[in-house]
Amino acid sequence: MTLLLALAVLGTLLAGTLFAAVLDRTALPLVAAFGRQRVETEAPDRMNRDLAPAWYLALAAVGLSVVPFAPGLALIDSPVGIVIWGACEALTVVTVFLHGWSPNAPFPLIGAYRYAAIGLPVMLPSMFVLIAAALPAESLSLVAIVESQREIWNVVRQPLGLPLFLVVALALTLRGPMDYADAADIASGTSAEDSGPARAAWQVARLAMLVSVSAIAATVFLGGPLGPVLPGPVWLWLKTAVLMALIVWLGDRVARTTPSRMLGILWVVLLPLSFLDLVISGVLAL
Amino acid sequence: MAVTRFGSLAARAPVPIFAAIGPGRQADVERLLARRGLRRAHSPRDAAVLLVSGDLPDDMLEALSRVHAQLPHPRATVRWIDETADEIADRLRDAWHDLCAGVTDEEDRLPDVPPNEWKGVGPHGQGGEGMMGGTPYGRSMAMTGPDIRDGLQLDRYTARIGPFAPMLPPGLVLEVTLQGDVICDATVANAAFAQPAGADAPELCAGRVVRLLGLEAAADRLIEGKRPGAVWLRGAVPSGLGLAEGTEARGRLGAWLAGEVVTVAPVDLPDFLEGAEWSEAALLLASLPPSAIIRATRPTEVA
Amino acid sequence: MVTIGIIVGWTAIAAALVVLLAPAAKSTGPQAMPFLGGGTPDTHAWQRYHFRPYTMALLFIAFEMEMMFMYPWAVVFVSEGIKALAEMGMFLAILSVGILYGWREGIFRWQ
Amino acid sequence: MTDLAVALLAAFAVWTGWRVFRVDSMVRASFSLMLSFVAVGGIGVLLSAPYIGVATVFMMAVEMMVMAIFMVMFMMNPAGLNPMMMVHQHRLSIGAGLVAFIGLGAAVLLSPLPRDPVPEEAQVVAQLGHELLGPSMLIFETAGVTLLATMVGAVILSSRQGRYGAADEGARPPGLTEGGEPAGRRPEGGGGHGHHHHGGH
Repeated sequence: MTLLLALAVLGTLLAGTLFAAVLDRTALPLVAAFGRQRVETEAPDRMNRDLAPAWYLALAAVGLSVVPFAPGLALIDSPVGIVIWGACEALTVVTVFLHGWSPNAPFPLIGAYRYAAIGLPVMLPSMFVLIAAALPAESLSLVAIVESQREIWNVVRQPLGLPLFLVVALALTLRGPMDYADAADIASGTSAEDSGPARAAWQVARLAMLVSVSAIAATVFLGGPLGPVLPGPVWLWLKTAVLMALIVWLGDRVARTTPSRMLGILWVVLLPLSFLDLVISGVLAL
Repeated sequence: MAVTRFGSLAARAPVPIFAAIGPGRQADVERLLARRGLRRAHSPRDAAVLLVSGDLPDDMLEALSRVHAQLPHPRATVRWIDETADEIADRLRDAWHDLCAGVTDEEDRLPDVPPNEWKGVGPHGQGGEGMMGGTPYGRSMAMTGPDIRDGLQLDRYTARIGPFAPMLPPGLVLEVTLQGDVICDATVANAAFAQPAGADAPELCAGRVVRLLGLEAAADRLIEGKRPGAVWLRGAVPSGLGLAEGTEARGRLGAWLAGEVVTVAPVDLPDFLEGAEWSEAALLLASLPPSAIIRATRPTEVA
Repeated sequence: MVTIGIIVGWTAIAAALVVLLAPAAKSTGPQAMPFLGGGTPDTHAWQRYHFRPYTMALLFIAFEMEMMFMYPWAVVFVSEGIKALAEMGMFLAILSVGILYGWREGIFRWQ
Repeated sequence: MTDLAVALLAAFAVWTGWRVFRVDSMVRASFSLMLSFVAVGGIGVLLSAPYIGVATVFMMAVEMMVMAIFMVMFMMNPAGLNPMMMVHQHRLSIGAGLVAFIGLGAAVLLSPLPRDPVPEEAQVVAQLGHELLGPSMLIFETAGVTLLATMVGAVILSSRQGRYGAADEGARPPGLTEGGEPAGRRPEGGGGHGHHHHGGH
C-alpha cells in the first residue's frame, strides 16, 4: 500500500509539473535550457548552489506526501500533517535564501534577502488559516480535515481562508505579486546567475511546488478527494488542477508592489484578516 | 538521433534574447521583443542570442564584450543596423535554430584572467593579510561605512551597473553604493543613449513600468496596443514616489495607461536616487520618459 | 519510522536527480563575473549585508514561538469549548499589543 | 529498527553540530546547526512525540534563517572567503563541551526511564492541548506576557527610528574606564579612531 501511494505521489508530481509547465508556457524553454552550458560564477558556494533546487524539489514531494489521495489514505498519515506542511513552508524560505546566497553575486543576494523578509511573515497567515481549518476537524491530520468536510467544504466555512492561502501559494511558488525572490528589477533575482540545467532544475522545482501547494489547498479548503461518482484521486487531481490554473492566472494578472510596502501590508492587513478568519471559524465550530 | 530530436524540440521554444540597446533603437527593440516567438531574457545567463542594436560608442564596447561573455555556450550575436524588424526577427530565429542544431558558437572576446592577481600570497594564499585582507578569488571584500538610514556600520557594496542593465534606461551607467538594497550614493558614470521621440510613446513607457511590476505578458500586450488585462497597476506603484513637477510615478503611469504622452523637465538624478531602495529606484527611472532621463544625465547639452 | 523513511527517500532522490542532471561547467574569468548589465563590481557581493527589516525579524520570531502553542490548542478547541476560545482570545490580545506597538514604532518599514 | 534509526539520526545531529565549528561561512554554520536540529526533531518523531518533533523542525528552520541573517550582518568575513578559525578559547570550550556531554549523558543513563512504549492509539497532541488549557494554563498565559515583553524589548533595543525621533540622538558610547572618554564611534560620525576626540553632544 505504501509503495502504491508513493507511486501515486510521484506520478502526481510528474504529471502536475508537466501540466504546470504547459500552464506557464515554459515547457519548451525548459527543454531548451537543458542543452545549454551551466555557467559557474566567481567563488560560489558550490554545495548550496547544487543542493538548493534539490531541497526545493524534496520539499514539494514531502508536502504532497501528506495529502490524502482517497479518504483515509495518505502516504504520510501523520497526526500532525499540517505542522509537517508548515515545516515545509519554513524550509522553503531557507531554500530560496540559499539559492540566492550561493552564486556570490549582487542581484541574487538582494533577491534572497528580500524573499527572507517577505517569506517569513507570509507564513503567519498560512498557519492561521490552516489552524482555523483544524478546529472543526479536532485534529492536525489532513486525513481528519478531509473527513470534517463531508457535509460542507471549508471554503464555505471560512470564506477568508482560501484567498489568504492563495497569497501564501504565490509566495511559495515565486509567482507574480509575491515573487520577491526573482523580480525584474534585480534581473530575475536569485535566478539571475543560473544558466542551463541548473536554471531548468530550479524552475522545475518551482513548478513542482505549485503542484504541492495546490494539492494542499484543495485538501484543506475544497474537500480533497471527496466528491460524488468519480473516485477520490480523480477528484483530488481535478481540484488541484483548477487551483493551479487559478494561481498561475493570478500570478499573471496582479501587479507586484515594492517589498517594503508589501511587508507593511502583510503585517497590517493580511495578518488581522487571518485573525478574523480564525475567530469566524472558531465561533462556527463551537 | 537523440541529439537532433532534442535540438529540434528546443528550437521550437521562443528565442531567448538578451538585448543590448544602443542609441536611437530603444523603441524598435522594445516593439520587436514583444512579438510572439521571441522572449526577452532579464539576464544574459538565461539568453542564447545577444541582440546588439544601434551604433555603440567605442567606450561601451568593453561592457558589451563582458555581457557577451556572460551568455552561456553555445551563443550567437545578431547585430541590428538598418534592417527592418521582420528581417531581424527572422535572423534571430535562424541564429537560434543554428544554436540548437549545435552548428555555431562564439568564443569570449575578453582574455581569460581573474580580476586581480591573488594566488599564493599571504598565509592562506588569499593575496593579503588578516581575515578581511587580500583579494581572495581575485576580488577584495566590502568594507564598512555608516548607513544613511539607521547609521549602522555595515558593508558598502560599490559597483557600476549598466549600460545594458535591463532595469535601467539603455546606456545609463550608474555607479552606486548599496547597503543592503538601499542606495547610499549614486553617480551617473555614463549618460543614457539619445533616443528619438518615439521612445516616449505612452504604450512603451507604460510597458516598461508594468514589466517591473512583474507582469511580463501584460507589458507585451500594452506594447502591441492592447489592454493590459491586469489589476492593481497604478496602486502597486507606491504613492509619493518620483515627484517631479507636481506629478508622481503613479500619476504618470496612469496617464500612459490612458494613452497620454507625458513630458517632464530634467530632474537631478543622483539626488532622486540617493536614499531610495533599489526596487523604488528602478520604478522611478522607468516612470520618467526617456527624453527626461536623457536630458537629466546630460546636463551640458541642456545648457 | 515510515514518515522519516519517506522524507529521507524523497530528499535523496531529489538530490541525486539534480546533481546528475546539472553538472558544473568550467567558466572563463569574464564569464564568471557577476552580471551587472556590463558593469563591474569593486568587491565580492558577499558582505555584512544590511537586512533592512531586522527588527521585524525579531518580532516575527517571538510571534512564531507563540503560534506553536496554537496547534495543540486547535485540537482540543471543540471539546474544551468556550474556555478555549476565551483563553486563546486573551493570549492573542496580549500578543496583538506587541504588533500594534511595533507598527506604531514603524518597524514594518525598510529601516 | 527504530533504535537503529534513532542512532543514525543522533550521529547525524552530532556530525552536523560539529560541522558548525569547522566551516568558514556563517551561512553554512547556521544551516548546519539547523540540520542538527532537524535530526533531533526526527528523533522526537520516532520517540512518539510527533508534534514536538515536527515543531522543532519548523521552529528551527525559521530561527536559523533569522540567525543566518544576523550572523552575516554582523560578522567579519561572513562568507568565509578567507579561511579563518570559527572558535575562540579552544581548550576552555572543548573542556566545557566535554563536561556538558558527560553530565547530560550520565543524567540520561542514570535516571530511571519508563520502559513502556506509548500505545499506538494515544492522542498525544490532544493530551498536550488539554494540558495547556488545564493544569498548565498559568504557564501558557505567562508565556504570552513574556513574549510580549520580548517583542517590546526587541523593538526598543534594535529600532532606530521611532515615534520620538532617532534612538541614538544624544547617545554616547560608554567609556573604556569608569567616567572615561567614550570609546568607539560617535553617532555624528567621529570615525572610530582614538585620536580625534570631540565631546559627545
